[in-house]
Amino acid sequence: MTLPIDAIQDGIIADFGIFDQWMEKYEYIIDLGKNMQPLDERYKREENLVPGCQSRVWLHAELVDRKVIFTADSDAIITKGIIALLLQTVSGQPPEAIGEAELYFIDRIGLREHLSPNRSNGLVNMIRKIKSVASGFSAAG
Amino acid sequence: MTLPIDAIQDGIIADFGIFDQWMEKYEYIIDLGKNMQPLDERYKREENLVPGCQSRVWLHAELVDRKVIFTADSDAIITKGIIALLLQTVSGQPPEAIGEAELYFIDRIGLREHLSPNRSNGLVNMIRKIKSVASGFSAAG
Amino acid sequence: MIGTTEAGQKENLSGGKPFNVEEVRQDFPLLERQVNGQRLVYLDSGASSQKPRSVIDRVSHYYCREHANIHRGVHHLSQHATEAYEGVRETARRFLNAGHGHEILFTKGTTESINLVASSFGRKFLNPGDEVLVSMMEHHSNIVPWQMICQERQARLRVVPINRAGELDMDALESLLNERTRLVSVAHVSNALGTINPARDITALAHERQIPVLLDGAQAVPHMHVDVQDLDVDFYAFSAHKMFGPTGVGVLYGKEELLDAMPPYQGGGEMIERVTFDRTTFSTLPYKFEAGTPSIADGMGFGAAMAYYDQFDEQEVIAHEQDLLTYATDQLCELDGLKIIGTAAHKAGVISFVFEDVHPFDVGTILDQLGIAVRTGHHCAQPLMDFYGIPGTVRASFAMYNNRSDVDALVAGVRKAARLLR
Amino acid sequence: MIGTTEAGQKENLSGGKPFNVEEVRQDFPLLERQVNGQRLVYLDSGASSQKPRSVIDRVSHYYCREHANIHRGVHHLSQHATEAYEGVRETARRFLNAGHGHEILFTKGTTESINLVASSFGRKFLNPGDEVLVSMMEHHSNIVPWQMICQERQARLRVVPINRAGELDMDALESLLNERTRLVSVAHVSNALGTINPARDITALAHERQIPVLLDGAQAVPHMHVDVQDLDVDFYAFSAHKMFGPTGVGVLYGKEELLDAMPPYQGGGEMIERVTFDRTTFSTLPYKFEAGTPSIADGMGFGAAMAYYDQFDEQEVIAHEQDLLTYATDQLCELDGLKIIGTAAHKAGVISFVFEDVHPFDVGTILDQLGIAVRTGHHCAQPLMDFYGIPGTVRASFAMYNNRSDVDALVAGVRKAARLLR
Ligand SMILES: Cc1ncc(COP(=O)(O)O)c(C=O)c1O
Ligand SMILES: Cc1ncc(COP(=O)(O)O)c(C=O)c1O
Repeated sequence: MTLPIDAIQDGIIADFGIFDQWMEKYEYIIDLGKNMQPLDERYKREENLVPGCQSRVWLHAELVDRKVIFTADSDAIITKGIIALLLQTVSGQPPEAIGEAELYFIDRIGLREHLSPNRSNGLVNMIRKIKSVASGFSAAG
Repeated sequence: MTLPIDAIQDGIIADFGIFDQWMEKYEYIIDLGKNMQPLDERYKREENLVPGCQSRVWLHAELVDRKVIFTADSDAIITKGIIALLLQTVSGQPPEAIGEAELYFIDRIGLREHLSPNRSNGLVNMIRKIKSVASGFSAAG
Repeated sequence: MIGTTEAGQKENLSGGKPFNVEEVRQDFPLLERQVNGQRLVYLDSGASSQKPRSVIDRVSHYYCREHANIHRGVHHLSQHATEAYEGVRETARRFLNAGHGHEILFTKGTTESINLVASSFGRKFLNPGDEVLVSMMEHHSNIVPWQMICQERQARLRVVPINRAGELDMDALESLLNERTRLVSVAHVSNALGTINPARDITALAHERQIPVLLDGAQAVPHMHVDVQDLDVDFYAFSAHKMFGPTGVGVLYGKEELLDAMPPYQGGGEMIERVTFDRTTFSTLPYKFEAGTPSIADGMGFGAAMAYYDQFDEQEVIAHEQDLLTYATDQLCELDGLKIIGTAAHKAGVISFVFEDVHPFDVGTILDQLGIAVRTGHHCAQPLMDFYGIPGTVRASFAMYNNRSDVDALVAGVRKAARLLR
Repeated sequence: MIGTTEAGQKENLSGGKPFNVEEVRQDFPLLERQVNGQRLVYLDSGASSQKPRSVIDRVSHYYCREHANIHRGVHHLSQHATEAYEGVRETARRFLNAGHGHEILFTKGTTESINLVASSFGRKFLNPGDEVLVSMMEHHSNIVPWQMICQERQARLRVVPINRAGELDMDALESLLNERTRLVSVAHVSNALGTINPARDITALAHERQIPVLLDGAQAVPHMHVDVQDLDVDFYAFSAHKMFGPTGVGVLYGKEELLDAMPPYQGGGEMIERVTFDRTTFSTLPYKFEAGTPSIADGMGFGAAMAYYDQFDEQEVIAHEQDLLTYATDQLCELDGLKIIGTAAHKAGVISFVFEDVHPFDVGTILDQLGIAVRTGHHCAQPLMDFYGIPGTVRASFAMYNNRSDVDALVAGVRKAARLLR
């Protein structure tokens, strides 16, 4: 059974609470990135690319048992680590829950700068894409 | 016999020395404008128009006895008064003298603002035209 | 941050701070100046307004503490500057009550905004024989771009006539609208006459025929509340420098579907998605139309200017300006030989006048000696001057910081000038 | 005043004030900042430089004491502002050693300068089958405008190749010049590589065939003495904000005879001689190309920026920057897995590098946490990145206010980033 999105977010926030130095935080994110399951090469397609990222980011989604299973990859390791956190939160959730979720944890764990409208950073577009994929699934289902 | 240009300029500067208020100065200039001989209508031709003035300014020149005789007009009375001063200085002078003259009196009598590169003001173009007419005559003669 | 930049209805922006002109004057450092040994009486805000200290300080603070190039940098300064700059876009969206933030394009000013539409809309939608409609009272910035594109596209520029009071002939406007008309582009408020044109009637008439409308709002935005959704206007152009903001920045509002259909205007560093020598794809709105490093600091100051304007109860500001206009008009009318040019029923910000047998330039020169700054000449509206058969006017233009003593000085100055010049 | 704006030879502008980097740093308020709790190490001047206090103060002072719209007002403030603004044009003329003041056009920046030439020169001189030559190392601002106009005019954009060091292939350039070539447009200094291109050789080759040359000087002007007459270049474009001046203003230098032959670019309030609905005639240079109210305040700050730059002995500034470049290059080269992109024999201002198996974005993120501002990504030069087969680089760019401790911090930071990321 998957926890609700907000419970997962709160868990992540608690995890990050133990870091009092940015270095430790980034080391952790980098580790998450390194340990993330690689995305199957056949999903690294044009239409899975998230636009506007400085690094390339692919996001693939499937609906299994009314849950959205996300897999993703990036050629930048920090981006990949943050994506890992994102997928922890939303992958395996019902599309409606994803559509409604407010992803506050990113700000709260001190990664607010990654949400800047600065287009060099694709996290905002990543979240948009997650939401739009989810709403596509809920409309279809 | 006409005085040299600089002597005339110095005379004008001395004349203006007696005004200690801008009002008196402008009254005098306005009077000069009002009393200026009107330009013969047939000289109010397109090619005699000085470009770039907010008021219209016509300048007509003839070479008589190796002297340049200028006549001019404007529909703005202050412009006309200043032109009257200008013509006192250069009209009746040999073209070479006009070409070489530095017309410092305008600045010295406190009309510097009329020489601003602000294009609403045609005095700069007026002086250019006087110079170019004179150099045309000296090249020809 | 992921800001919600969508809004259905106009939010109430007017801060409701009571308007007090003497307090307002304290905010504008330049008004303390002397000119030619006299107290400055600044009546040339139609050409460009003065700036409150909050705007000036915002620009300095930006350079002292926050400057970096925006949009592509991953470092802190760049991210912060980007957020602040995009925040100004959101402020402008609220200021105009636009539906989306990406319908707000930053330009150099009104002139560039209109050129952008003329060039981009024109190349896409104007074909030989098509027509663009402007009016007799337009500023050159709303004439020449259309002449240039109409010549290039073999289209025709048609002109809505006005009456002697300086009001659009709305019947003529309606009859000029036809199946070849591709765009109507008129001033919201005339810079030379002060006429407030009936914007909503114009968009209604044009939209009945599916014709888009551009409003040149350069002289409207400093004096009234503008709601682009309420006006249902397709394009709206204005300059920050006429509404207490910095020079070098302005806005083009455009409806999303039109902007999306238009090709980019300038090419360069901000407006692309992907560049190869074979094929280049462009960014989405608003970036598609924002090539190159923008006027970042001016943008910050512009944000402060909108905030400054919005703190007051708008009705009080309008009432104050209307009072000045009436007060000045009543007194000027009494002067012998003076004639007001522009006597429309609805006016804002501007009084233009001529004097029998006296050139406007002469009046302006004498007023300047008295420390009174007015504009003289054709006000970049030569066709309008030709219509009235005059070389130009003397124009006094007002902003919220003018008071009745400014008007008194003007009237006394004009009287003195008349005595000297006639 | 009637200024003499003509000049036969370059005047000596270098003020000869001895250059001392620690003193210079005091002039830049932003350099005192902390970022993420660390001393700011600003190595992103290639994107935009910081501003000395004299520039910031000039802008504020202008708004507090001098602001008015320019060029058509008869009143004191307007006259004074006009003189000051035209004075900046004269400063820019001297700065570039242009022959005439009216060969200096004020624009919004490099991007607009290049768009102006592409649009105006292009519509006049480009015909189907004609060619424009750019290089493989161009910034998008010197690619996209040409793609757009070439498409419109059915002309062809051709590309001068470069070698792996990032140097122009001059033989190829020569062989690409032919009787269909109408213009050569290349960077004076590359923003992504730092390469200084042999400008004089390029103009010589092109001029043998009567082909004009545009140099994109955005990255050159902050680092070296530019003399347009000596280079014999036909157009020169740059932005004030990269050379210590405000955002929102830049220059297009153009030779008089070319500018005279070109049609106007934007239409509007400043650039006309006479407007009627039948026929409009345009102003003379430079006004023909300056429609609308310009960025007056930015212009004033730009004047102060040129004055700031010119006070130093230029050779000392160049020597200082070259020292930083060498010092940084030598140390970075020693880092395991690091590869410098751009190893031309002549370089200025920029070091770009990549790391084996590490994305530039990751390096930039870690450096930012350390207070070090660099730029990462494609630097608006995607074709160049494609040439090297990389997604982007990490770019450290220098200005005169950087010192050896900035380089030390960079090297230490990169070392730390590599350790974290690999
Ligand atoms: C009605 C109107 N339109 C356009 C403009 C041009 O504005 P800007 O010079 O700021 O581009 C002005 C400014 O004088 C104006 O009053
Ligand atoms: C070589 C080069 N050309 C053009 C530009 C564009 O300059 P701006 O964004 O100031 O218009 C830049 C700035 O990044 C540049 O480095």
